[in-house]
Amino acid sequence: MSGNPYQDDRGNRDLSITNPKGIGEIDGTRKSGAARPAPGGPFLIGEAMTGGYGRGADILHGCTIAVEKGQIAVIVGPNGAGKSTAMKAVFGMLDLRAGHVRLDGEDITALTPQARVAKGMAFVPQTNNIFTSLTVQENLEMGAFLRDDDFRGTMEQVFELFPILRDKRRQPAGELSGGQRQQVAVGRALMTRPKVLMLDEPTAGVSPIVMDELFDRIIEVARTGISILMVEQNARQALEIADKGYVLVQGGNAFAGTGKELLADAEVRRSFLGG
Amino acid sequence: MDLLNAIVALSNFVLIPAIAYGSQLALGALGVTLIYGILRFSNFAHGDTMAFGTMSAILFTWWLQSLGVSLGPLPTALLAIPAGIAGAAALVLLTDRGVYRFYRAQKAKPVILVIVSMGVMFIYNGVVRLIVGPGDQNFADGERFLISARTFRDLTGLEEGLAIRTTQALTVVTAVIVVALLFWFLNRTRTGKSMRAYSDNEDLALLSGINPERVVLVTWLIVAALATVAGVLYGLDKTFKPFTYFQLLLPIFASAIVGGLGNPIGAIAGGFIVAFSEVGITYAWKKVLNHALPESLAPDGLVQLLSTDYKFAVSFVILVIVLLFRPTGLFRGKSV
Amino acid sequence: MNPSVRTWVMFALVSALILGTGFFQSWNSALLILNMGLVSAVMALGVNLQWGIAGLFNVGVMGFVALGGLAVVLISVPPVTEAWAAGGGRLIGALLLGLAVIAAAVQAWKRLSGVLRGWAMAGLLIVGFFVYRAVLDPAVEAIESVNPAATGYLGGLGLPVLLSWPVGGLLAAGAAWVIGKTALGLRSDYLAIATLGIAEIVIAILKAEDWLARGVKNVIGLPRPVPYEIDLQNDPAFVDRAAGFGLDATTASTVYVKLGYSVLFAAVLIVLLVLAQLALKSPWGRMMRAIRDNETAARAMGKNVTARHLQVFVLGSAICGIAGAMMTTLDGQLTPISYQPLRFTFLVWVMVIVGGSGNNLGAVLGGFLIWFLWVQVEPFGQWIMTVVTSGMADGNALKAHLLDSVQHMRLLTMGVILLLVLRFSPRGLLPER
Amino acid sequence: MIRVDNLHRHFGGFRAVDGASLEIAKGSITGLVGPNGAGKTTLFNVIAGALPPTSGRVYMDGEDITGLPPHELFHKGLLRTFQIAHEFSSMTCRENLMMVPGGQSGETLWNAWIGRGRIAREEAVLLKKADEVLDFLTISHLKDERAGNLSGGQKKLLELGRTMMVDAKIVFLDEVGAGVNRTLLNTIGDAILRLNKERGYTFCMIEHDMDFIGRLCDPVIVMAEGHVLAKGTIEEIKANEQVIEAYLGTGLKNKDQVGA
Amino acid sequence: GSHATEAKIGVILGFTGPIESLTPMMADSAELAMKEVNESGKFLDGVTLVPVRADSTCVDSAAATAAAERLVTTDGVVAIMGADCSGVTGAILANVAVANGIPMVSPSATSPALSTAEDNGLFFRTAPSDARQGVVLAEILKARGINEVAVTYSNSDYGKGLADSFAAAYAEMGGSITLNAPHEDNKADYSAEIAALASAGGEALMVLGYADSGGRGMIQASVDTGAFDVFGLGDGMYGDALVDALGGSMEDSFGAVPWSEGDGADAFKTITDAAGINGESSFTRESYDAAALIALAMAKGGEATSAAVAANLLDVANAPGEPILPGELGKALEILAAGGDIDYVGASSVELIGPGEAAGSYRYYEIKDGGYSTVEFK
Ligand SMILES: Nc1ncnc2c1ncn2[C@@H]1O[C@H](COP(=O)(O)OP(=O)(O)OP(=O)(O)O)[C@@H](O)[C@H]1O
Ligand SMILES: Nc1ncnc2c1ncn2[C@@H]1O[C@H](COP(=O)(O)OP(=O)(O)OP(=O)(O)O)[C@@H](O)[C@H]1O
Ligand SMILES: [Mg+2]
Ligand SMILES: [Mg+2]
Repeated sequence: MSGNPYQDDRGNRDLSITNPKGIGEIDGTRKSGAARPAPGGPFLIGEAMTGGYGRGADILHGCTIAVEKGQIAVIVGPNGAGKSTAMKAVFGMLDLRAGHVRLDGEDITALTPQARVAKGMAFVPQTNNIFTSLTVQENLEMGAFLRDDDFRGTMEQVFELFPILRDKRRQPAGELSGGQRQQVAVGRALMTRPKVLMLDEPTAGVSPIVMDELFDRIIEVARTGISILMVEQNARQALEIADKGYVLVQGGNAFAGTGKELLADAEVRRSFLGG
Repeated sequence: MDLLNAIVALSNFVLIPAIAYGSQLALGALGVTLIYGILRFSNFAHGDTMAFGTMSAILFTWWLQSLGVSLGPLPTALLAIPAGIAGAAALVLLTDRGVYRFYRAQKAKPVILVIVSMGVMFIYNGVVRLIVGPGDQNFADGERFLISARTFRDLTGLEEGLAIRTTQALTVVTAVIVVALLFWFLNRTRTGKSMRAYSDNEDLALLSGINPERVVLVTWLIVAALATVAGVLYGLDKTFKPFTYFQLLLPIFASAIVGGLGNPIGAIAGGFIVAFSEVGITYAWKKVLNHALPESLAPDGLVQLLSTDYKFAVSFVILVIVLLFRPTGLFRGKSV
Repeated sequence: MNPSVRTWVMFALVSALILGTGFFQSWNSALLILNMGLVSAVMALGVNLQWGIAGLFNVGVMGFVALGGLAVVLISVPPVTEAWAAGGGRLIGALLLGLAVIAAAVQAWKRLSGVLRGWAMAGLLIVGFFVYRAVLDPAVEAIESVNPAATGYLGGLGLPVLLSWPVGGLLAAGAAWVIGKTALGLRSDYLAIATLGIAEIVIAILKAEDWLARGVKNVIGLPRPVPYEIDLQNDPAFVDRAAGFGLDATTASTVYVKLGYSVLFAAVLIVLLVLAQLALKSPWGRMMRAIRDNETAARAMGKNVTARHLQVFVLGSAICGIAGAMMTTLDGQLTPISYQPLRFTFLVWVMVIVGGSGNNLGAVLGGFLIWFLWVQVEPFGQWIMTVVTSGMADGNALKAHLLDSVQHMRLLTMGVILLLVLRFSPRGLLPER
Repeated sequence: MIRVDNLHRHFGGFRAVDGASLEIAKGSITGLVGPNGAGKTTLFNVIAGALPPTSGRVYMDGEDITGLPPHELFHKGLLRTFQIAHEFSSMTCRENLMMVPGGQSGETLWNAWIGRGRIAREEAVLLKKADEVLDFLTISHLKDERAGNLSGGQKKLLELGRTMMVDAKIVFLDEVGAGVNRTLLNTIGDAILRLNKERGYTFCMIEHDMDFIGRLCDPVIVMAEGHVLAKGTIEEIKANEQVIEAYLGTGLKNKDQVGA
Repeated sequence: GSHATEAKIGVILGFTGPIESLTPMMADSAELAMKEVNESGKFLDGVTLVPVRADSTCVDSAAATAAAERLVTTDGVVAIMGADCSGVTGAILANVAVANGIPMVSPSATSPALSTAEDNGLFFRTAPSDARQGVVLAEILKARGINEVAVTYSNSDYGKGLADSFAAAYAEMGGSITLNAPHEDNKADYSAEIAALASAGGEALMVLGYADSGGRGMIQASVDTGAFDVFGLGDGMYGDALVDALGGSMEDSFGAVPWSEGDGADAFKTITDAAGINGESSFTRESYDAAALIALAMAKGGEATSAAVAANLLDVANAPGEPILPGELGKALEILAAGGDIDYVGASSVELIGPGEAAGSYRYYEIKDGGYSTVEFK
C-alpha cells in the first residue's frame, strides 16, 4: 500500500467483482516524451539516477549503470539494495528525480517504457515475466508485437537457442516448469530483436544445470552484438561471465569494475559474495 | 405422433425461447466478462450501456423509417446497428477519457473502478431517460415470424404449434456470428492476442511494446458493439424500455459468473444456463407429459417443480451451487 | 484542514441545508428530511461497517432493509386469529420440516464421503422438498383464503412496534449469517454476487408468500410509536399548548409527530454510532484494521479472519435491518415492490462513499447529505430547468422536453456527485484518517 | 517438536514441495537452506497453515496439525515471519506489535463496549511490552511511524518483534536476514540466540547467508527441488558434494582454498 | 385562503420508477382538466388552478412522502391529484394528507386495502377498487361461455388484488382457473411464465396487468409461441397502443374497462385529441376525472380549500344532478355557481360509493377488426 487513496481497496478480495490477476504497476496512460541526441558515452547508461516509487522515499541515490555494445554487465548486491529498482529506472518504469538514461547516442530519459521497447531495449522482469495463459508460441509472438516484418526467422533462432520451447510451443506457458518459463521469458525478450537485453535475476528458481545453460545462452546472445545488463543473485557465476560488474548497496554504487576485478576484491567477496 | 407433440411443445415453450433468451444473455455477459477480464472490474453500468446503444439505434431507425428505408422482411433496425454502435462507442470512449482513464493512471484497485462504474451507471441511467424518456419504444418492423404456431399446426397437422420468430432466429444467428468473430479476433489477430496478453499481465504486455491504451480502447469498442447488438436484438425481440435494460444487469451478471468471469466461453455457457434454468425449472410438465404418457398415467397437477414467482431465485441458487463446488465458475482454466 | 474541524464544518453545512429547508420551504419538510436522513445514516453506518472497516462489498443492502421491514409486520400487527386457526400450526410445522431437511442434507454431506455423499444429499433434498411442499401448500392455501382482500395472512404478534427494530436487526443478521457462511467460506470471496442474488430472493419471497406479510398486496396502517396527528388536533390540551407557541393545531401536530420520530431515530443512531466508535477505537478495531491491511499476516498472528469478516458482515447487515424496520415504521406500511436496488442498495453506497469509507461520522454525514439531495434535486432541478428554458419560446419542443424530464436529473445528479467525490476527494468528504 | 512426514504440495502440475520429510528438534535452531525455488517458503506455508498440503502430515509435539488454519496454529505457539515483510502498513509500529497477542479481551466486541476499564489495563501492559520490544530491536524512535513507511530491513525487524510479543514455542523465520544490514543482522542473531536460550523458543529459519547460518544453526537442512537433500551440522553440509552441486556451488571450495 | 387568486393542486405521480412510462400522460390529462376549468373563467370568481408536479417514484415511500410534504407545507397545495401506486399512496395518505387535512384523489391506486385505510374522509379514488372488476370479468367469461382460463397478473397490489377478486368471483360462478401466475413488470423475459401457463392450458388467458409493461410482455410472449389465442384483459390493459403493437393477434380478445355508457369516453377522446395529448394510455381518464372532481368540489363549496374538496367531492360526483361529461366543466361550474346540482360522469363514468371510491361501471368490449367495440356496459 503506497498511501495512494485510489489504491485503497480496504482489503477487498471479492472475485465476483474484481479481477486482481495480472495487474501491473506501470502507468500505461502516460504520453511519451521525445528522445534527444546525446552523442558519446557508453552504449547504454543510466547515469546518477535518483528516484523511487510514487511519492515514497528515494530508493536510488545517484546510481550509475552502464553497458557497452555486445558486452555483459552484471549488477549484484544485497536484497533490497535497489538492483531491480535500478533496472526499472533504466527502463523508464519509475520517475527519476535526477539523472539521465542514454542509449546509443540519444537521451531517452523522457521516454515511456513502451517507447524504449521501440528503441531496441528489452526487459525480462524478475517475476511474472511470461504470459501464463498464452501458449509458448503466442508468448514469443507477443515479443515481436512491434515488428512488422516477418519474425519467423527470429522465432527459429529462439527455438534453436531453447530447443525445449519448440516441443512445447502449443502449450500454455503457465504449465511449464520454472526453468522453462525462464527460457520463455528470455525468448520473448529476444523476439523484439533488441539492441539491449535487460534481465532481472534470470536464474532465480532455476535448477543449477539450467542455470549453467542459461549463462551459456546469455553469452551466446551477447556474441551476436546484443548488450546485456543483468541482475544476479548467483553473483559468482555471473561475475565470471561479466565484462563489467556493479555492486549496489542501498541504492548507490559501492563498487564497480570488471567481473574479474570484483571477484578478486576481498572486500566485495566478503561482504557480498558470501565469502 | 403424441411423442412428436410432446417434443414440439417442449421446443416451442422451453427450447426455442431459452435458446433465444440465452443468446441475448450471452451477448450481454460477453461484454461484462470482457471488461472483467481486460479492465479487471465488474461494470455495473453495462445494462445502461446497452440501453444507450439501443437508444442510438432506435433514433437512427426512426430516421431511416421516416426516409422510407426498409429491409423487407427483416427489421430496419438491423441497418441502424452500426449507428447504435457508434453512439455507444462514443459514449463509452468519452466516459473512459473523462472517468476511467484517470484511475488507470493512478493504478487504482479494481474495486474502486467498480464503485466508479456505479456512478457511471447512475449517469447513463439519467442520460438515456433525458434523451428518449422512460417509456416503451417499439421499433420493430418487418415480418415477426419465420413460422408461426398457427402456420406450423396447419402445415404439420400436429396439435401443438411451433413458432420461430424472425428476431429469435436473428438473435441466435447474430450471436453465433458475433461469438465466432470474437473468438477469431481474440485468438487469431494480433490485436486480439495483444488483448489477451494485456489481460494476462499488464506490465509484461507493455514491455512487449503493446500500447495499453490501445488495448483499452479496442476493448471498449468491442464492448460497445456487443452491448448495442445485444440491446438491439433484445429490444427487437421484446421491447425497449430503459428500466428493463437496467434490470437485465442481474441475469447478465449471473450468467457471466456462473460461466466463470473473464472467460468468453463461460459467458456464453452461463447465458444459456441461466436462460434454461429460468424457463426449465419453473416449467409445468403437464402438457408434455400428457402427450408423452398414455392416458392412464397422465398427471392431474401441473408437475411444476417451482412456481414462476421464483424464477429469478433459480438462477441465483444455481449460481451459489456452482460457486460452492467450483469457486471460479464452470470454465476457468483459460481466461480471455 | 484539521480532521475534527473538517468534521464540524461538514456537519454544520448539512445542518445548514436542513435548516435552510425549514426556512425556505417548511419545517415539516425539513423534519421529514431529517428523519429519513437519520434512517439513511443508520443504513450507511451498517454498510460502512462492512465496506469501510472490513472491505466487504455488500450489494444486497436492499434485502436486509426489507427484512427489517418484515419484522415490523411480524411484531406489531395484531395476529389474525382465523388465519392461525386455519393453518398456522401446519405452516410452522412445514417450515420446521424444511429446516430439518436442510440440516439433514448438510449432515449427510459432512458425514458421508465418496459418491454416496452427493446422491444422499440430493436424494434427501428432493424427497424433503416434496414432503415439505405437501405439508406447506395446503396450510398456505388455508391461510391465504381468510378474507384475502383485507388479511389473508397470519398477521403479527401484536407487540409494541418499537420492539420490531431490534427484531428487524436479528432477522437481517440471521440472513446475513447464512449468506456469509456460504460466500465468505469459499476459497475466495464471492460476497458481492451472493448478496446481489439473496437480496432479490428475499424480495421475491416477500412478494410471493402472501401468508407472511400479504405479499404484494401490502400491509398498511402499521402501528406507530408516536401519536396520530388527528388525535392531537382533536385534543384540546394540545391545541391550547400549540396556540401558546403561536402555532395552529395542524402545523403543531405534524411537527410534534415528526419530532417524536426524530428523537427516536436520533437515539438509535447515537447508540449505534457510539457503539461503532467504541469498537473502532478498541483492540477490536485495531485487529480489524490489521486484517484489512494484510489478511495473511493477520492470520499468522492468530486472528481468525473469516470469523471476523462474518461477524462484521452480520453486524453491518443487522444495522441495515434495524434501519429497514425504522423506515417501515416511519412509512406506516410494508410495500414489497418498493424495494428497488437503485434506491436501497446503490444509493446507500453513494452515501458511504461520498461521506467517507471507514469513517463512521463520514457515513452518517453521507446519509444526511445524499438523502437531502435525493429529495431536493427534484425541486432544484425544476427550478434550474425553468431558468434555463425561460429564454425559449413557449411552444418549443426542446423546452417542453426538458421541463418534462427534470425528474431524471435525480439519478444523474447522484452519479455526478459520486464521481466528483471519488475523483477529487477519493477518501470521501470525511476521510478515515 | 515438529515432524514433517512425506509432505507434498503441488501447484497444478508443479511440485513445489515433493515428498519432504524432516524433523525439528525442541530447543534447536534449525537452518533451512536450498536454491531458489527449492520449496522452502512453500514448506513453511504448509507447516504454518497458510497453504493446505497436497498430501503428507505435519506433527507438532506428536499432535497432528496438518491443515490447521494459521490462527489456530498461532494459539498453539507456532509463529512465522514472511520472506517478503507482511507488515500492517497503515498501522504504527507499536500497533503492529500490540495487535499480536491472542486472547485480548478487547478483541471481543462485547468487551470493547462494556469492558473499557479492563481493556485500558491490558493495553497499558501491552504498550509497555511493545515498547520493550521496540527498544530491543533498536527501532523505538519509530514507534509512532506507520509501518508502511519503514525500510525493508526495519520491516523485517518488526516481523521478528511480533514473535517476541507472545510466548511462542516455535518460530519459523523466512529470510530474516535478507535486506538487513550486517550489523543489524548480528543484533538479530543475538536476539534469536537469547530467545532460544532464555525463553526456550525453537527456531527454524530459512537463510541464504551461510555465515549467519553457521553462527546460529545446528542442524542445517538442505532442500532442493521440493525434498530434503541433506541434513547435518554446518560443516557436514559445507562438505557435502550434493549440496555443493545443487546449492553452494563450486565457489565455496575456492573460498576454502583461499582461506586455507 | 379562499380569496387567493391561485389555488395549487398537487400532481403526485411516479415520474421516475416502474410506471414512469405511464405517468406523463396521466399528468397531462389531469392538467388538461385544470386548464379547462381555468379557461372557462367561471371558477370561483377568477381563482386559477395551478398544478404542481412532484415525483412519487411509485415505489419509494420515503421520497414520495417527502415530495408530498413539500407540496403541502411549502407550496401550499390544497388538494392532491394522486398518488399513483397503492404503496406510495398509502404512505402519503397516512403521513401527509391525513396529518394536514389535505384531500387526495387517486386515479390509479386500486388496492382494496385502501378502502379500509384510516383516511378521515380525505381519500377518494376515481379508479374502482378491484373487487368489483373481478366480478365483472367473471361475468363476462360466463357470458362468453368460457369455463376454464389461465390467469396472469402483474405482481403488484393492483394485479394481485384484481386476480384474487376475479378468482373468487369466477370460482363462485363455477369457472376453473388452471394456473394463477404472476409476472414481474419490466423484466427481461416472460418465456418461463408463458411456458407454465401454456402447459396449464385454458380456453383463454386472463391478463391482469399493464398495457405497456409486463402485461403486454405476457401477451407478446403468448402470441409469439401460440400459447393462447384469446385474451381477457383487465382495465390496466386497455389502450390503442396495445392493439396497434400486437395487431391481428388480439382479434377476438375481450376485456373490461371502467367506462360509462354514453359519451364520456368519446368526449374525452375529442378533447385530448384537440389538446394533442395521448388520452388512450392507462389511467388518463381517471386522472382527468380526479382533477375535475377536485375543481368541481371546490366550486360547490364556494372556496378553493381543502375542506371544500373533502366535503363536496362525493356530492358533485354522484347523482342527483345534471350529468357532466369531459369538456363540459365550464357548464358544470355555471350550474354550481347558480346553486344547482351536478352528477359528474366524466371520462370514466365516475360514481363514488362508500368510502369514496368509484363504484365502477364497466365497458365490456371486444377487439374486432383491429379496434375496440363495445359489447355492453355493466
Ligand atoms: N513497487 C514498489 N513500491 C515501493 N517500494 C518498492 C517497490 N518495489 C520495491 N520497493 C522497495 O525498494 C527497495 C529496493 O527494492 P528492489 O526490488 O530494487 O531490491 P533488489 O535489490 O532488487 O532486491 P532483491 O535482490 O531482493 O531482488 C526495497 O526497499 C523495496 O521495499
Ligand atoms: N502460489 C503458487 N502458485 C504456483 N506456484 C507457486 C506458488 N507458490 C510457489 N510456487 C512455486 O513453487 C516453487 C517453490 O517456491 P518457494 O517460494 O517455496 O521457493 P523457496 O525455496 O522459498 O525459494 P526462495 O529461496 O527464492 O525463497 C517455485 O518454483 C514457485 O514458483
Ligand atoms: Mg530484485
Ligand atoms: Mg522463499
